[in-house]
Amino acid sequence: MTAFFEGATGAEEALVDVADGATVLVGGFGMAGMPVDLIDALIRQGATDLTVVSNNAGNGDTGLAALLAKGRVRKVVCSFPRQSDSWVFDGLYRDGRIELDVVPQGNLAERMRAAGAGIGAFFCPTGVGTPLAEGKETREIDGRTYVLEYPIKGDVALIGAHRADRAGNLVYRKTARNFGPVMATAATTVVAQVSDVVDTGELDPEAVVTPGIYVDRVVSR
Amino acid sequence: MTAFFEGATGAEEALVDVADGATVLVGGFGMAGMPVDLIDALIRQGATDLTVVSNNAGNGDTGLAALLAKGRVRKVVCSFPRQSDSWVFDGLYRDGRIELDVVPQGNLAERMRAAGAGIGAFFCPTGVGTPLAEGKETREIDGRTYVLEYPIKGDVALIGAHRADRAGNLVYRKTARNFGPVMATAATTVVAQVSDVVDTGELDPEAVVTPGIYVDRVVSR
Amino acid sequence: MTLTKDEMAALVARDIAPGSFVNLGIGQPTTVADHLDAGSGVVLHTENGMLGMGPAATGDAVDHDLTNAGKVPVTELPGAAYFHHADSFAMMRGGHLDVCVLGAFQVSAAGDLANWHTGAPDAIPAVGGAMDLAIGAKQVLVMMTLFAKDGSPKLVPACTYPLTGLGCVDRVYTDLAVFDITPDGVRVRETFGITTDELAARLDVDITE
Amino acid sequence: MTLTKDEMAALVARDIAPGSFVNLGIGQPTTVADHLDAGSGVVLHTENGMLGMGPAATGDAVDHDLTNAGKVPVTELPGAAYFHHADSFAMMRGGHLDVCVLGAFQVSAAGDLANWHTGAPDAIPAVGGAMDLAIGAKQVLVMMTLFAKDGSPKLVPACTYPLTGLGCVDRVYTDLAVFDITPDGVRVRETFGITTDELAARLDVDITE
Repeated sequence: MTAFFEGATGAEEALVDVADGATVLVGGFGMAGMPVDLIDALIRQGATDLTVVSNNAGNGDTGLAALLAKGRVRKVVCSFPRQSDSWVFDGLYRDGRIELDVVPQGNLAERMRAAGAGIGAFFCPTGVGTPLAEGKETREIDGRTYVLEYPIKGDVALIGAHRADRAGNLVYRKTARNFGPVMATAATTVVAQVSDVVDTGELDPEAVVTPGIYVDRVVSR
Repeated sequence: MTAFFEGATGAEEALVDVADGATVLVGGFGMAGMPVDLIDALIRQGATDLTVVSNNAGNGDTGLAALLAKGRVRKVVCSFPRQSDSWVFDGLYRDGRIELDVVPQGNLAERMRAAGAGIGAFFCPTGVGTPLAEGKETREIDGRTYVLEYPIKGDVALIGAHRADRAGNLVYRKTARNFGPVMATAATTVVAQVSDVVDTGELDPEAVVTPGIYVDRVVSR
Repeated sequence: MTLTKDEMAALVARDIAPGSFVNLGIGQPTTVADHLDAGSGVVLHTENGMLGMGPAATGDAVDHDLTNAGKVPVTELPGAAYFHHADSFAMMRGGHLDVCVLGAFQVSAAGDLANWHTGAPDAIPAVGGAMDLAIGAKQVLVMMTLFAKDGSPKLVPACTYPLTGLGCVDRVYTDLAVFDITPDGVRVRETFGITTDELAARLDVDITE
Repeated sequence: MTLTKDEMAALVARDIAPGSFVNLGIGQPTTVADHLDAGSGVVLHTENGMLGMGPAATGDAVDHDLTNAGKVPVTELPGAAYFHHADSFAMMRGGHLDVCVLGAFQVSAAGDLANWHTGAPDAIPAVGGAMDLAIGAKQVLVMMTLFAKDGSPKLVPACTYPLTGLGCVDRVYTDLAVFDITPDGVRVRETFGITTDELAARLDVDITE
């Protein structure tokens, strides 16, 4: 059953059990779908030595960038750390104060999907012959070469969605959907930040994107 | 671009290029989502020596059962051929006139998803230690044993959906959704049978289940 | 007194924690739903792509686009969600369901399950979603009579029927007793009209209380 | 006359068949959209989960929940559909896009692509969706200047920069010529203000007409 929380205090309450050393999946593509309130709460909560899995490595000085700036993140797993406003990550990386694992964006998504779907590993054509496949097992199948990729599983997923019902079902808005639905399947504890919560029965069952089974906690503003 | 056809004649026109020996993915779970009009058109169209991939192997004397009864199907790949009203398949099978490849239902879905998603093969925990995994490659990953499963790709997919727009986007109804969206990704040519067609822009972009990119032909009643 | 099928279903229902996400297999396990308290918040999953499945549909509520895994028309509860087959089985395989309840031909002392094929040479094999459920749910409960019609026990040292899954069963509900399959062996939780000693005498499997 | 960037974009747009599903990479390739005929039925895909992407959003149309792969606010066209990242990249990887257009540091005569990393030891690596696009689309078109600022050719016998994908490029649009990468070698389709012989003299790659 999904638990519901409200506001900044609620967000902190929802993250109270995030442990040092945890792997945290953080939704969003740039700022779209980024669960900023949850990241702020995580900063206040204090967990450290985190591995963060997210498409980017923070923008500007808020959200993920602020978490990095506090020195809480040991390692970032992402597809695209380098952006015009990723100065926080850039500085930490150049100072050797943060580890980086660059993963092609589709592999990032598919490896989390595999974690959520109980797939042990999969042969993927992306990155064959490139530095990002170095040292990985490859196999030719039907004349094409594939790289063996393993699941990425989170202890916690922090995602941004548009709306939840009281059963924990989620819908998203436009391209802010991005990694949210995949991350919701791939973590032990899933916390969603939403704009509002409606009564159970008010979301169209045909249009639910993340069923409540995947959602442990919902924080509304 | 998606082509549009209407009625029984339109259905035949939409299937005119199905070749002898083709692998045909047929949607539906029992009768829910079963593209009966398309199967009827395929019967009239005459292609033979087909491999049919579908969850069941026909019910009663219509639809898939009728196609089987005409002797057009060399092999059925399915999870559950044996049903109270699967007498057509049962008879053919006992007479040795049809091949059967039984695949666990989740593997059937995931193997078609893999075909549609460009995955070369995947390690799956389902069926380990059972007769359905005999002779297949296995591997232990993180203490759990997995079987290596390969994609199932179709030449043609025949699926039933609820509604299409003029861009070929599809929505489904309730549990009639089942295999349709997966099969739509896994075949070279995808033909959908729908109840009605609406103008482009009339489907909610958040609720589209099968984007038009996957749909080659739509047949409305 | 041995349990009726209905009493077994009630027993299973009693042990399902409030708020659980549950898949009930085709046949006997389906009847567990009749014993779930509406206020328990238990959410039913059906493999053909739905969470929030309601009771069987009757009369005007019958909609052939809305069926359970047994192809029986069912209803939709508030908070339901539909999804396609790959997503439905990803949910099962990925370990997101709390409980599934399955029928069985045989269960071994190690929790191996045989429930899809009698092994008869003329039987048409049909597995459906049984193998996916067996390895997927966090807790796999089996409902079966303890003895077959010919009197042979169905809780066995090793399955003789073709397997559905290895070491996947957590608990077995039968007409005579409920057993936990544990790493330390088979434990008897409850007996009905029979003592554990009497049971032990009729089984080839070591059981403890 | 050599082509301007805008002329190159127009040339690429001209070669995209009506009704194609197309992904335009970040940067220069994005400008191809400005030259696509609205009546062509070309549908744009953006890796962050959308088909039916419209032009950049301005003024009140800016919605921070609706951006392209470069995080620029865009608009939605009728017939659009949204999907999550795993589905978006399954679409790419599964070969469902007809065309993608990418920038490049280097393309080899065998169609190897280098466009994500300069190989500089102090560069922060960032790949995004480039590797997925390179191997996924049915047709991979590259847009680049033919020579780097230091005068070295970017169409090379073998890439010296770290690779994005092996043998994936089908056609290369440059300011001086358009090249097809074929199993039989590099073919010149068109030149601009230069002859094929002059080009051949400036490249280390064998080219034919």
